[in-house]
Amino acid sequence: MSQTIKITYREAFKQGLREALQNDDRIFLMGEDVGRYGGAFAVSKGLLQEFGEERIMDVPLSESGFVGAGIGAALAGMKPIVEVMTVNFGLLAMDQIVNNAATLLHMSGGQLNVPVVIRISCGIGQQLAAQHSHSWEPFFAQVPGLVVLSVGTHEDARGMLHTALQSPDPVIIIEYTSMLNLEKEISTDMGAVNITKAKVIKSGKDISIITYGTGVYKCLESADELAAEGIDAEVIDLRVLRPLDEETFLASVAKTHRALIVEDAWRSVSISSEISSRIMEKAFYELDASVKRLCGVEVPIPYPLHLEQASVPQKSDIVKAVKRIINP
Amino acid sequence: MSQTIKITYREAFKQGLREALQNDDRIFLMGEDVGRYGGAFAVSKGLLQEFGEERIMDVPLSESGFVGAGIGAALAGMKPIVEVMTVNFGLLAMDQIVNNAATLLHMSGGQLNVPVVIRISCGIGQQLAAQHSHSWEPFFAQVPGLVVLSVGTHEDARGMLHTALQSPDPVIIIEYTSMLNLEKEISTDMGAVNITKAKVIKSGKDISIITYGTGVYKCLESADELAAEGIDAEVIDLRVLRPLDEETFLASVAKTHRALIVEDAWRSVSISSEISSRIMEKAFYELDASVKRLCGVEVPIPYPLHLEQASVPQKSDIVKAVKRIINP
Amino acid sequence: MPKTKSKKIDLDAKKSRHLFYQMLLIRKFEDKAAEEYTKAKIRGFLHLYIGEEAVAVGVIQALTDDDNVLCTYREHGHALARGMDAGAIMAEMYGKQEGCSRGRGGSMHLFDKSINFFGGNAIVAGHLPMAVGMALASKKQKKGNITCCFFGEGAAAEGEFHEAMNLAALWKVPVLFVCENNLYAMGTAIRYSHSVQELEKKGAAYGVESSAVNGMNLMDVIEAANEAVQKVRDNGKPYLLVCNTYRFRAHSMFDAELYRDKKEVEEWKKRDPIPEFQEFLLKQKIITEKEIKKIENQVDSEIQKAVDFAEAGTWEPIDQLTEFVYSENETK
Amino acid sequence: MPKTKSKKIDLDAKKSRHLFYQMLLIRKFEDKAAEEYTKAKIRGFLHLYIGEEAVAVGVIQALTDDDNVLCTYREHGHALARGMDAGAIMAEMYGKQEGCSRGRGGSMHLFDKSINFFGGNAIVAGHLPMAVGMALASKKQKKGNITCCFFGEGAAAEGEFHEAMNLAALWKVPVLFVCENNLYAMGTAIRYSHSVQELEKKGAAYGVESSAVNGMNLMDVIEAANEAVQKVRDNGKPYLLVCNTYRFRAHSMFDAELYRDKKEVEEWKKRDPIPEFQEFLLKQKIITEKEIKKIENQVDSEIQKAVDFAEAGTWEPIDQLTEFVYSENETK
Ligand SMILES: Cc1ncc(C[n+]2csc(CCOP(=O)(O)OP(=O)(O)O)c2C)c(N)n1
Ligand SMILES: Cc1ncc(C[n+]2csc(CCOP(=O)(O)OP(=O)(O)O)c2C)c(N)n1
Ligand SMILES: [Mg+2]
Ligand SMILES: [Mg+2]
Repeated sequence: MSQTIKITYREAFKQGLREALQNDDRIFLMGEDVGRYGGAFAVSKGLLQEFGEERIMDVPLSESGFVGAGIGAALAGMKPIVEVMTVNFGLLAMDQIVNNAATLLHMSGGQLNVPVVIRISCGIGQQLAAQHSHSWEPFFAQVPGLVVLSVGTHEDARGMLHTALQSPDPVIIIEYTSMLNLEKEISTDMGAVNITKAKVIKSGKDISIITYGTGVYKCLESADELAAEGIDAEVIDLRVLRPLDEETFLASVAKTHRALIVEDAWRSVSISSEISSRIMEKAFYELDASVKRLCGVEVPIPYPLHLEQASVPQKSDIVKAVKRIINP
Repeated sequence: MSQTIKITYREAFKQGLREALQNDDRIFLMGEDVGRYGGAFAVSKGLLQEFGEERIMDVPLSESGFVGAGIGAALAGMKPIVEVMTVNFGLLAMDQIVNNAATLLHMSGGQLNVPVVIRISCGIGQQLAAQHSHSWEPFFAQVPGLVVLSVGTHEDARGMLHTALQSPDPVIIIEYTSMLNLEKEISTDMGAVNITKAKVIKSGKDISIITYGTGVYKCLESADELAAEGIDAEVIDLRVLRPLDEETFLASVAKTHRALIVEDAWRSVSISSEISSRIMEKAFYELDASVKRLCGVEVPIPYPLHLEQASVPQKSDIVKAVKRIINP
Repeated sequence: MPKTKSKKIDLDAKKSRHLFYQMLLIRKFEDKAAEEYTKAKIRGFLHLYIGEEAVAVGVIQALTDDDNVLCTYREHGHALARGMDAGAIMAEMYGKQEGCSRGRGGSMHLFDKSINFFGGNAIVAGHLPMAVGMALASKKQKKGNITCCFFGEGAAAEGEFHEAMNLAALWKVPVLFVCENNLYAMGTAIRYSHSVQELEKKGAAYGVESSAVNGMNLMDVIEAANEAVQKVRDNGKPYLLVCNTYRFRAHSMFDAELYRDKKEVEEWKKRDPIPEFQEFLLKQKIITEKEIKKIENQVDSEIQKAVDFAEAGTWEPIDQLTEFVYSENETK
Repeated sequence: MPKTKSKKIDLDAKKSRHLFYQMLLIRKFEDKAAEEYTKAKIRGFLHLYIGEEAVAVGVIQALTDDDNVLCTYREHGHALARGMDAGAIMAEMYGKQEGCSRGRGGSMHLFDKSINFFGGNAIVAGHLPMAVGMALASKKQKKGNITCCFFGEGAAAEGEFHEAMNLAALWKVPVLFVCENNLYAMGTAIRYSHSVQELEKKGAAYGVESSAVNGMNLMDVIEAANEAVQKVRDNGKPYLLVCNTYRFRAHSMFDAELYRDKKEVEEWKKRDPIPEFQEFLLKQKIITEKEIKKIENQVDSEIQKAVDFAEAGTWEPIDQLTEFVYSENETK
């Protein structure tokens, strides 16, 4: 019989990591401070002691170097999990990710697989200011050859890594620092997590709220508030930002005829833009109202709390936006 | 009285560069092979001889290093034009561009301007395969703090640099290698080029074709073909990819009630996605048909000509797409 | 551990007292910042410089007002040594618009253009190329000023270090690279981040003159910095000065310090640069116990003033959120 | 110019002939490629290795089949020396699906996993970190093979060089870095790209053993490569071998060669490694004029076969465009 346990988002990742390391000798974790420090955000705390230096490798500050090394190790038969401490530093490794990881299979005419998993912490919410608060999901999602996962729930924090490690292609897993201490219940025998489909987290009939990452719980809570006012919102967690599962959200829009897309990333050229334009192309005649986006304000994220919070959609913004779509 | 001259896209850039160097001592050009080699694409050929080593600086292969140095020189009162040979190598400088150039003004509370101009060659069309054919406009266009210009016409090739150099903020100028030898007529006294507005290149009433870069001449030619069949298309060159001038294309859509967006960049999370979703948000009730996008196929660009050409929209695709929108 | 070598520097009494004052101000200012952090007045990352004060104070005293200074996120000490107002720094860390960066930056992003203080950069090694560019500008403008760039030993593993050193040497530009080797990059000891740990040896790969100094002793740092700055100024060429030091506190307020022994920290604390310099001044009779008390009081009151200033500071209105994205003061 | 030093290597007649055959094959294959380029059979960038043959041939002969090889976009020579089929390479340059990378890659992206040949990488220095990772995998798997990574002197200015050297040294992994110093990076002479031009000196900054060799002389390269490979294999540690050489042709087919003197090129051509090796073999009576003729004919016919194969090759159907983006053979 299925039981549930209470678990933090951080602990869910750690359990996923531990399980992976136990299951397959080819798997190792490398990244800045993943070992002796215990992980910049304590996700891998204790793993060095459990698995030893060969499996939990602290690396110097050299993002291009060690991400490239992870790609090379993957080419040569290992299954590296490379942790890039945060997405902000990920720009330094972008050439390796795009020009090598995402491209080698194609350039080699199908000969070379790059089964590397790259975990990256992402997002706003810790008052870390402009150089430490990027939401780079849109950038990764632009690149053919990458599988891009966004971890919006505790189930996915627990299970996505496992499935990602089965992929013969490079997988980017985007994790959210601001959610690490959040506790939720998950099933103890939830089974393998799918990494090709979006998920209807709450079904509803009045509007589709499409989101991912830090948006998921925010939108769920907003949906609860809306329910109290008689609005039955459907909430979809995209989960896979590339390749996008459009079936799920198009089906939802065909049912609700309205959509709001919510994300923390900057508005222009974002995941939301892509979703909106796909709805435009493929569900235009289903729409009873124009699709709206709630995104990050287009500003390098400021340090003070009040400005930081004003930079991304909050629950009250979501509730307000939904109401405005339903009762214009 | 205004005269016109025939000029290649390459020569137009060179004239713009020469004029800039003549006008302001603070301006210098730095980049890989801009001097002794004559520029990877012969754009700066002869300028070293004319202006000397101090003004035309060959730099070692170190994209992060010399782009960062350009930013530093701009901070300290110079007006550097930094050439990144192609956008493919630009990923190596992305941290400098995003975390420094685009961010310093904000992080410093308005104290630090970064008047650097970064010229980057871009795009497909030379059979250079996956690592040398990127169209990265969408990525730059995501980043607040950058002004991103796309040079789709000879007028802009001649004049955009001049205006860009007046900007107190960092400007990315995206140039297209595949157009270098193309000859067109431009006016000899065309005056200063605006870098805040999109441009209606051809006005029409049946559909708005919105494009930029290599799309501009392609769409103009397609519009000519369509005209022969009685379809009067309006063609808009976005020109400024960030901050987007939405007024121009929204006004066009309000007039034509139909839109097709054309670009070479990969489809997902692209400039087209952004345009389509803005039309969705702000001109939904103007639309007589859903907005369509014609973009690059989502594949690392293959080497052989037939596959390369199949990777981006061709004239025939544009004509076909327009007809399908108008007569579904 | 590196030894203190004997040196010959002329420090007049006034300057000595001022440097002592600066070190003490940095120390106590950061103690206060840590306290305010626990009260949640300051948020985000807070990286303390405690234990490393002799480096910033010793190097920056060698610069002129026209020289440029670039630092990492661990830069309160440098900002104070450069003469930035303590109140403006504290207000910045509070996130108030009276802060040196209008509150936009916080602890990691202190800027003050009026004193040529260019951050406050939080991408490790990201400021090295910029420093080279600033020095290049000086050369082109024939300004005669130099650029001084501080960074940690961890940063020296990044490709940007290599590119910056090569460019600076090739272009012969007046930049002083100051590597603050505090033996750790977060939790990664230098033996895990560098195959060659004597970082001054890296200079030879670029033909950049370099030396190492005991960063725990102010007089040693002053001697080395004066010499290095003079060389950079005279030759217009880069110099790499490695200051071997130690941070007494955690990497940031989020760090449980699992990676090092408490004993190791205690050992290093015995070499605290502040009591050492105080002893030196007393022994040399440059200062009296009474004067020290006076300086302490002065520091305390300056810090109190800074806190008061920060407390009295105001929040930037939310409707100004999109300012400073473009220079025209509006998001286009 | 570097001097040829005397050496002691045992080369049996069969191997000697084979190496001579390889050098000649590379030379004539590339002459043919240039010809096909002018006929527009080959497009995109075409970077010829002519003049540098002794490097690829001399180094690769020291490797075993299990070793990994990574190269730049100037890699026809390495591919042939590694034993890749000339027809598969020519077909690749024609863009035919019978090519080694199914025509997807072209000249810059030759791959053949079956002989552990990992490209054909066109981002300068982008393959250095990958090479370190492959060597790391070998170490973890206790496979005993080594990884050999070729790159130009221009690449050594990139941050990736620094990071890769440091990581390889820190992790003690069996990688041989072969720097092909042909004095130019496109049109940028080494004096404009490196503040220290003796690139072997860079090894010391990482504790990586290194040496330089005259890359115009096959026997010298063989001696140096054998020694370096042996060390890497025995110690499991990185080694930097700098091969000083010269490219006789333009950087690519787009290059007008404005940056160097024709006389300089002519001087270097006097040191052409192929006639030099031929003389050596003749003088040592390892080979006869008649055998040389035979080898030449063999090479000619192999190249003709390659061209025929490429000509007979087929275009990949356009409806397969989106294959190989993801492994499931379809764009998701
Ligand atoms: C490019 C980059 N990678 C990682 C980080 C996260 N990080 C911040 S400080 C730090 C350690 C830096 O160590 P060091 O350069 O020695 O300076 P120290 O903190 O010791 O003064 C790390 C890994 C970052 N800010 N930037
Ligand atoms: C990161 C990057 N920057 C620039 C280029 C353009 N480019 C191609 S080859 C080359 C010169 C490389 O010189 P070197 O490393 O000496 O190799 P060589 O061509 O001489 O063999 C340049 C600048 C590139 N491909 N990648
Ligand atoms: Mg340190
Ligand atoms: Mg070279």
